[in-house]
Amino acid sequence: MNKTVSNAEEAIRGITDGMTLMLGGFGLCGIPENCITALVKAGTKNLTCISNNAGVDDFGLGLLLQSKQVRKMIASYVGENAEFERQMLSGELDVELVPQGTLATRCMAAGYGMPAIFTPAGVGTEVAIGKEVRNFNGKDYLMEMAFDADFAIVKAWKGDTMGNLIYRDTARNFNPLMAMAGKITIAEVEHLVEPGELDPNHIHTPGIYIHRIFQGSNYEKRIEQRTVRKK
Amino acid sequence: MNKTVSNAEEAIRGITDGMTLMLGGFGLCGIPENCITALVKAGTKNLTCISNNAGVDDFGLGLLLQSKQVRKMIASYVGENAEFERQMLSGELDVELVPQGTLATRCMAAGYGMPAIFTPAGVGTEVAIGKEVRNFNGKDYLMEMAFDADFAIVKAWKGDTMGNLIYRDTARNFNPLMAMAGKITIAEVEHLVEPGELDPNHIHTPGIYIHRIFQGSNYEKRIEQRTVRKK
Amino acid sequence: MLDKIGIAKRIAREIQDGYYVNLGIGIPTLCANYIPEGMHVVLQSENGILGMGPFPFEGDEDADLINAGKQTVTLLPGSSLFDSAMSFGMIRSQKVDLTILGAMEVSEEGDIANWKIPGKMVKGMGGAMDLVASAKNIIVAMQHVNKAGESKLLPKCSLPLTGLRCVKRIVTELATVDVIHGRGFKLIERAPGISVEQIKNATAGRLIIEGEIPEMQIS
Amino acid sequence: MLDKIGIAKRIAREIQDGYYVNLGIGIPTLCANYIPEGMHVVLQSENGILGMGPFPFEGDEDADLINAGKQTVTLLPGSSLFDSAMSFGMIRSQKVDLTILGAMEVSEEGDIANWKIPGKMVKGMGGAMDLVASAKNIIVAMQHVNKAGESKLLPKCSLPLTGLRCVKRIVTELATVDVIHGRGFKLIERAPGISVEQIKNATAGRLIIEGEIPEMQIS
Repeated sequence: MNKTVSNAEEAIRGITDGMTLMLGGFGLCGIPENCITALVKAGTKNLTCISNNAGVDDFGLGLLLQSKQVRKMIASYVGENAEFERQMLSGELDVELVPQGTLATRCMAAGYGMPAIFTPAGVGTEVAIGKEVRNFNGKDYLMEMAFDADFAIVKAWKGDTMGNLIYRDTARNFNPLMAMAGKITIAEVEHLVEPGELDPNHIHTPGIYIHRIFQGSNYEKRIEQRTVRKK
Repeated sequence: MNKTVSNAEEAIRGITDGMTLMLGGFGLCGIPENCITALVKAGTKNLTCISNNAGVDDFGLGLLLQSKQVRKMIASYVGENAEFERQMLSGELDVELVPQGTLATRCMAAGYGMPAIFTPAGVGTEVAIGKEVRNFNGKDYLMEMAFDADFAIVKAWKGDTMGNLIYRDTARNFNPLMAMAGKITIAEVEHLVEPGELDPNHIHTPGIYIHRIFQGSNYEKRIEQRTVRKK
Repeated sequence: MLDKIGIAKRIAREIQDGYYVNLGIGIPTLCANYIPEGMHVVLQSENGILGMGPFPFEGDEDADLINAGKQTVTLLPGSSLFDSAMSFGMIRSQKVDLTILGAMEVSEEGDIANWKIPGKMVKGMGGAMDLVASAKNIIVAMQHVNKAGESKLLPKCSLPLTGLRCVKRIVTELATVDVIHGRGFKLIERAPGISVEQIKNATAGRLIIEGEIPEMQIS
Repeated sequence: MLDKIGIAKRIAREIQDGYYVNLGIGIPTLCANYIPEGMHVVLQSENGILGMGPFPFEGDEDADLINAGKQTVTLLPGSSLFDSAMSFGMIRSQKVDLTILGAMEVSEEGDIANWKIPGKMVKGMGGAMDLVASAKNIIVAMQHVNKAGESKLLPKCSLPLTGLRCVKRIVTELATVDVIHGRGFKLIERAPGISVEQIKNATAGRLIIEGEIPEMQIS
């Protein structure tokens, strides 16, 4: 049950033009840096990317936008990216904005084999257009569908060769949800260890969800807003 | 934000006749032993209990059945209990059998603020009677409603005074789900520690879900099926 | 004719390297003992384990570590523990490759009844309805006929159903049989020493016999 | 007239001991600085933190530990970390006691618009729609009038909505106002030095003035 592949290039094999990808991360925190670089190198086109954000101009998902590999972006917030704005306004890029909790829960629904979920987020707004509204106990909810992704690409802190993953701090975010949701899930980790080295009580993502795993390299882990106080 | 109470008697205060309780545990594993004892002592009547099992005759939820405090039992499997059988056949006890995954997911739905979920479990069986069936992508699903419990009572291995919980091995089971689902949630733990002693990355149940916590005592932790192999 | 161990051995041949497998109580549990050496298989227990190991050595039993049959078990390296929602989540999303369980009756359509006998004390379905509704590959381990000598492979189930059109393959003391939707039970193999005639007589549902039926290979 | 810090100070008075609080970006974030000493409050950040602490000391920044505004933060003792589904799960199930956020417009009915201006680049709603649809107690921190001098407290919102009938209270540089469903904005307090007349002139929606309107107490 060894799921190790040697690097990002090998991990992304099978991702072809027009596929739908989920990419973990919140802002630039907990993003699969190595796989994004490999995707840029591979040049795969017309991708639909599901990710909470769209990176910045020169890092994260922004790199895939720069190289015009993304046809459609499904995200909750895309504010930090000038190239994104240009492509969206020119019509090169389709954008579907989804409330953040809805985005997370639609990933979870896919991983949990639930075809749809109900959420009050977006009721009475343009997000509700074309969606079924249903009242439970006097409150309106939207029915939102589970996502359907060909590949999910996640980043964890530690992983073992059987695919068990542990995330660190807020780099967890969407990663465990997307890990469960991909038809094929790729995990890149900072530390790859042998089975038995991780405490089974502390595993965030059981290996059953992971198809390929590798230890990434040269993590930049860029900080978007460096806020500090004086000692 | 100290949620500590001194013992089980204090923890169950406010549980009154006719209320709906969720009780964590799978079989006799991970059950809130101290609170069950306190409920027997309190003599609260006409309870509706949501729990995966109903204990055995002389332990676990079986104790509440012996003292005839339970009016209705919602469970997935109730096989190990003669008094249960007697009360059910005599009509003293209402029983609602729910598939185990549906039970778990209806708890989670309550904790996640989702009024209903879809599951294929029970389609075409007597479990489906009176329920909405809905087809997604060619497969039928039942719509099952989130539970609504006045109190949830869970058992964890470690907890801090702010209510953060860590479970041990398969004593986790339904506990984290029910912890999220109670209007008021009581946690009994084997080890109560100060905030900061538990690694925030390893918390299974964040303290926001917990209203009262105490360190239990005299845990029996009975084994239902002692299966071993020879050295 | 196969005994329980024989059935377990035959079913174990269905397990492939790299499979995640959920084993029901009874004969299915025995299958774990006959997974070929060198094959890496991960057992799921729906109360919240991936990577379940054998029973503990005497004295090592731990009340906090049991399987879905409430038996004390152990963990293997690479195991993980999780709550019941995630456990059934991975079952519903078909991450478990193979589910092996017992049955009281199976119909020609692959319907299964294994949880309730009218007039008898109902113990509950536990996780069975979730498993049969979602699993992508379900193999049933059961006796071909019940104690009264009646076939358990039927045109339609007479007992309350656990799930619809879900069983793919059945292994009994007499035969291996596949469910072909819209057609019936297709005879795949005879148990050692069993004739096609004997299987025919023990099968109330429509039995499809095409060509020579080989005898099972059991190590 | 209050400055941003004044608004934050006034809103901080709404926070009670034992509250779990979600603070939006901007003025709401400032509220954390004015929680009274000795009061124990836990801050939620919807990217997956309970128990968020202040910014790290210089040199202690950690790329793996940010808040929903993507700023580097710290953890306090008793904190916990979780994924985005659980984070919005606790928001939807109303475990968060108080949500404080900014707005572009609020209507008499408590509708809020704070995510999109037609004709301008849309950045997305982030978690705002989830928060306003679920939170049991929402306080809005905003300016009473926009830069063009137009009131942001309206009979109906003109901008695309973020959520319906959700805002309970609004604190601006001029006043504290409550939303009374079916009636309008009820004036609760005047900012120091501000007259009822000034507030009336700055409020396009229906303003309910009952009795003497006290001046805000701000420490």
